[in-house]
Amino acid sequence: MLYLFDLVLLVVIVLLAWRSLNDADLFRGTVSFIALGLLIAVAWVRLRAPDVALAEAAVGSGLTGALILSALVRMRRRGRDAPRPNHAGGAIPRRLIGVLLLALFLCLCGAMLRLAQWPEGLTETALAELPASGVSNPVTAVLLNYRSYDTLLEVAVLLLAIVGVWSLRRAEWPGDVRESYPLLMPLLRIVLPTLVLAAAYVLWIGTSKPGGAFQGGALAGGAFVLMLLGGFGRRALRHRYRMRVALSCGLLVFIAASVGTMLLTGEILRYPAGFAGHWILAIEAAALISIACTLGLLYLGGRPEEAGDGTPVNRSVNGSKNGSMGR
Amino acid sequence: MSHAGSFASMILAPLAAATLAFIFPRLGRWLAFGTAGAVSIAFARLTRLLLDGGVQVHRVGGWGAPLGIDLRADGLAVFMLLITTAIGAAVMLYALRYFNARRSPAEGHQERYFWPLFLLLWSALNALLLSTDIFNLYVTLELLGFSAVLLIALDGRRAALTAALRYLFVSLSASLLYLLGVAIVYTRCATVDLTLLATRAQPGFPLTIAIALMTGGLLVKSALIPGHFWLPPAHANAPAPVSALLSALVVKGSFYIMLRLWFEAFPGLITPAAGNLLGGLGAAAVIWGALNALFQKRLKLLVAYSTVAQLGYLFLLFPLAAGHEGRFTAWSGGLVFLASHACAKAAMFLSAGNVVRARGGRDEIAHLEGMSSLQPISTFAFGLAGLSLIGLPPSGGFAGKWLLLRAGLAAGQGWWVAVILIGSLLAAAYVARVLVHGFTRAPVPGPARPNSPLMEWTALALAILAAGMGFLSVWLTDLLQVGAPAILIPPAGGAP
Amino acid sequence: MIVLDVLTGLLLCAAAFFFVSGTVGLLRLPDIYSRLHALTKADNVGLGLTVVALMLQAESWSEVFKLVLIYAMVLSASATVCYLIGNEAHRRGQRPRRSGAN
Amino acid sequence: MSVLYTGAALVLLLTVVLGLVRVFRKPGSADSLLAVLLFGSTGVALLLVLGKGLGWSWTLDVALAFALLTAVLGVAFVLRGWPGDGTDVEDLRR
Amino acid sequence: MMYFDDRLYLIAGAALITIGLYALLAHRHFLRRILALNVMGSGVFMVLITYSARTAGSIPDPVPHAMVITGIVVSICATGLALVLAECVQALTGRTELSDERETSEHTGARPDTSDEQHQDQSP
Repeated sequence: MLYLFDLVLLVVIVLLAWRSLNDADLFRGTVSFIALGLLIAVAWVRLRAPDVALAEAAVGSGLTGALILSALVRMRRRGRDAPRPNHAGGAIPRRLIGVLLLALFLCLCGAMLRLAQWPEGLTETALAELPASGVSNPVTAVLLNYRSYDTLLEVAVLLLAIVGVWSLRRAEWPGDVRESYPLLMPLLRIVLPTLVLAAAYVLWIGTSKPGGAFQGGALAGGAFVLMLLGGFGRRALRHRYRMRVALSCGLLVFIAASVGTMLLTGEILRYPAGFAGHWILAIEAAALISIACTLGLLYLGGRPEEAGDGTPVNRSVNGSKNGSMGR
Repeated sequence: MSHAGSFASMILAPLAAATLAFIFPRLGRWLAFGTAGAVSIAFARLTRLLLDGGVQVHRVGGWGAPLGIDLRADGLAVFMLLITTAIGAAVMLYALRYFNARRSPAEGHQERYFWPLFLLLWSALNALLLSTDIFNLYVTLELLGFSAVLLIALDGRRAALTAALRYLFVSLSASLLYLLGVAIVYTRCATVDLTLLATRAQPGFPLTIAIALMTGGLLVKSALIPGHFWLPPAHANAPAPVSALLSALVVKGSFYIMLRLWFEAFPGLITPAAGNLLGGLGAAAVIWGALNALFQKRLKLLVAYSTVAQLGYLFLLFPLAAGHEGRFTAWSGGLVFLASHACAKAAMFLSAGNVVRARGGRDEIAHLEGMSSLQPISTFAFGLAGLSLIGLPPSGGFAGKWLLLRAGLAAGQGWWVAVILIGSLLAAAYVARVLVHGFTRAPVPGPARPNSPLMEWTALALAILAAGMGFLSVWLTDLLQVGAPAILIPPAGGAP
Repeated sequence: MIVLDVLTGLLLCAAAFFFVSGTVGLLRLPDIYSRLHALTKADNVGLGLTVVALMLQAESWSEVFKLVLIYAMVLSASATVCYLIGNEAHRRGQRPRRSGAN
Repeated sequence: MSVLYTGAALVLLLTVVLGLVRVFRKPGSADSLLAVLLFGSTGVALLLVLGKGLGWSWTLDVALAFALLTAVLGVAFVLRGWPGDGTDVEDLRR
Repeated sequence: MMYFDDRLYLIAGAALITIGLYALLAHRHFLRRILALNVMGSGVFMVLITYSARTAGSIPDPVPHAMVITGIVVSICATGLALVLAECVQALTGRTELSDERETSEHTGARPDTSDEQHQDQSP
C-alpha cells in the first residue's frame, strides 16, 4: 500500500513539475508549482524529514508561491512583450538539449542507484555528541552547533537578499483593501495571532523536537505577508532604523556570539560547556526576527520609503497606488 | 586564541561591517576603511603564523571534521588571501572617490548600497578561501554569486541589469549542479571535508559523476569556454570598481575550489584525459577570448574578453600539474599567473573606469583620442597592466608563463607552449590597439571631467604591482610550498 | 479500543466519501460559484470527520488541541477565501449559471 | 490499522490529483484559485492521515504550518493574483 | 516500520533535476527560468533526503536535513532576488526574456549618461 502511495505521489510530482514548467499559461504553471510544493512536503513527511517538511510547508509552497504569483501579476500588468527579434540560429535546438539531458538523466540514475552499497552517514556520530550539543533535536544540533558556521553564512545570505532587493527598486505598495473586503479583517484577527503563536511554539520546541528558527521564521514571515496584504505595516516600515535593525539583528547576534564564544573558549562558536542551549536559543530568537522580516520584505519586493528619504509617502513608483486590484 | 582571532577577523569583520553599513548607510565608507585595516592586520598575523608554524587549522565549534567545519590557512589559501586583501583594499580606496553622492542622487544610491554589498562580497571571498568543507563552500559560493550579481546591477542601466540577471541564472544553476555533486560525495564518503575526502575517496562511477557535476558547475562559474558567455556583458557593464573585483577575484573563487577538489580531495580519481580536456578548453579560451577582444568596439568589453582569454591560461595548470615532471612548477606558475592577472586586470578596469568616467560614460575605443594627455596616469597604468597581460619581464605574467612553459617542456607537453605564445601575441595586439588610439592626439570630444587623483593612483599602484610581480615570484613560490597538496611533490626518484 | 478503532474507520470512510464527492462536484458542476460550494462545504465536512477520527486515536491532549486548532484555521481560511473568490468573480462580471441555461 | 490510514491517504492523494485536472482544464480560468482551497482542506487531511498511518506525531505541526500558510497563500492569491484572461498565453512550440 | 523503496525517490529526484535543466535551457521567460531553478533545487534536495532516510542509523541522518534547510533558505532568497531583478529588467526593456548577448552589448554602444536610461527609481 505504501509502495503504491509512493509510486502515485512521485509520478504526480514529476508530472506536475513538467506541467508547471511547460504549461503555455504561466499562471497555471505557477499554480502547478504551488501544488508541487504541497506534494513535495508530503514526500518529505514520507521520508521522515520533519524539519525539512515544516520548512517546505511554510516556505516551499506557501511563501515561494506567493512571491512568484505576485511577481507574475505585476509583470503582466506592465504589458506584453515587444515582438521578439529574429533569433534564428542562435538557440540550441531543443531536440539536442533533450538528447543531452536524457543522457544526463541516465548517468544520474546510474550513479545514484549504485550508491545503495554505502549506507553510512554521520547519524551515529551526531547522536553520540547530542548530549553535549545543548539541544536534543539532532537537526537543530547540526544547524546551530555542529555546523553552526554554515548557518551563520546562511543568515548572511538572508541579509544579502534584502540589501539586494532594496538596492534594486522601491516597493510598490498594495492598496488598502480592508474596505472592499470586510471579511478580511476577521480572518486576519484569527490567523495573524495564530501564526505568531505557532512561530514562537515552533522556535521553542525546535530544541527538542522538529522545528527551529527557520521554520518559525517562515511562519512569522507568513504573518508579515498577511499583514502587508491587509494594508498594515506601512507606517512602521517608514521608521528610519527600526526595520533595518530588525532585518540585521539575527546576523549581528550571530556574529556577536561567534566573537563571544571565541573569547570565552578559544574557538569560534564553541559554546561554553553547559550553556550551549542558552546560546543557541538566543541566536535562534534573533535569527527568527530577521528571517520573518526578510521573508515579509522579499514579498514586498522593494525598499519601503523612509522618513527623510525625500519621497512623499503616498506616491509609488509606477503610479499604481491601488495596483493590487487591477483594473 | 593564537589563530582564532585572525580567522575570525578575516571573515567576521567584513560581515559585521556590512551589517552596520546597511543599518547606518552614512558610515559605509568608514566601515569599509576600518575593515580593510582589520583584514590587513589579520592577514599579516596569519602569514606570520603560517611561516613560523606551518598550516593553521581552526575547528569551528570545536567539533572538527567530519561532524564540524574546519577552517584552514595553508600556503595556497594565504597566497589567495594576499591577492584578495591587496585588491580589496585598492578597490575600497578607489570606490571612496568613484561614487560621489554630490554628483547625482543616483550615485548617492549607488554609494549607499555599494558598501554593504562590497563588504559582503569580501567576507564571502575570505570565507571561501579559508573553508575546507565542500558544503560550506557551496554556501560561500552562493553568497559570493549573489553579491556579485547585485553589485553589477548597481549600475542601474539596462545592459547591466540584463547581464546581472543572466549571471544570476547561470550562477544559480551552476551552484545546484555543484550541490548535487556534494550530495553524492557525502553519501559515498560520509564526509564533506576536503582533507578527509582525500583519504576516503575510492574510484567508482558515482564519484566520477559527482566530480563531473561539481567541476561542470564550477567551470561555468569561472567562465571557461563554453560557459563563458555570461562574463563579457556582466564585467563590461558593471561599475568600474565592481568590474575590477569581478574579473580579479570573483571568477578566481570558483577556480580555487576546483584546485582544491582536483588536487587535494580527489587526486587519485582524476585521469590525465580529464586534465587534458580542461587544458584544451583553456587553450580554446585563450585563443577565442583574445580574438574577440581584438575586435571589440568598446573598451570595457575588450578588457572583459581579455579576462576570458587570461582565465584560459589558468586551466593549462590542470594537465601540466598532473604531468610526469614539473608538477609543482606548473602549479606555482599557474598561481603566480593568477595573482598577476588579478592585479593587472583590476588595474585595467580601474584605469578604464577613469577614462570612461572622464568622458561621461562613453567608452568606444575609436574615440579614445587624447587619453594619454588627459589621463596620463591611467594610460600609463593601463599600459603597465597590459605588459603583464602580454607577459613581458619582469611582470608577474612573465613569471607565470615562464614557469608554465618550463613545466610544459619538462612534462613533454610542448603543444601548450604554442598556445601560450600565440595567446601572448594576441594580447600584445589588443593592448596595442587601445594604446594606439589612446596616444593619438586629437581634439577632445565633449567636456572632460577630472577624476580624483586617488582613483588614478590606485590603478597605477595595482599596475605596478602586476608589472613588478616577477621580482616577488620566488617568495610567492616559497609561500605556495607550505602545505602544498602531496600529489604535486613526487617522492624523490622520479614520477610516481 | 476495538470500538474506537471501528469508529475511526467508519469516520475515515465517511470523510473519504465527502472528499471524493467534493472532487466530483469540482469536476462536474457548471460554474465557479457552485464549484466553490463543492470544495468548501464537502471538503470541510470531510476534514472535520478526519479530525474527529484522529482525535479518537490521539495519544495526548496536546494532539487533540492541535487537531482542533488546525481545523479551526482551515475553516476560517476557507470561508474567507471562498468569499473573496466569489466576491472577486462577481466584481469581474462572471455570471452564475441559471438552472437549465446550459 | 495503518493500512486503513495509508489507504485513506491514497484516496486523498487521488482526489487532489483529480481536482488538479479540473483546474488545468482551460487556461486563464478562475478555477486556478480553487486549487488553493483544494490544497487547504484536502492537503491538510492528507498530511494528517499519512502521519497517523506512519505513527509520527510531528506531522501535526507540519499540517498546522501548512494550514496557516495556505490561508496566507489564499489571501495573496485573491488580492494580488487574479488570473489573466488567457490572452497572453505564450506559444511554447517555437 | 520505515519501509520505502529508495529507488523510486532517487529516480524522481533525477527526473526533477533533468526537467528543471531542460526548462532552464529551453525556455526564455524569466519566471519559467525561476520556476525551473526551484524545481531543480527540489530534485537535489530529494536526492539528499532520500539518502539520509536510507542510512543505517536508528533515525535518518540529520546532517543532510540541515543541509537541505540551508538550501531551502538560500533558494527562497535566490527566488526573491531573481524576481525583483527580472521585474527591473522588464521595466527597462519591456521584455520578459533575456535578449541575446550581442544585442545587449550593441544596444548600449552609445551609453548616454543622461538619466533617462537610468533605472527609473534610482533617482528619487
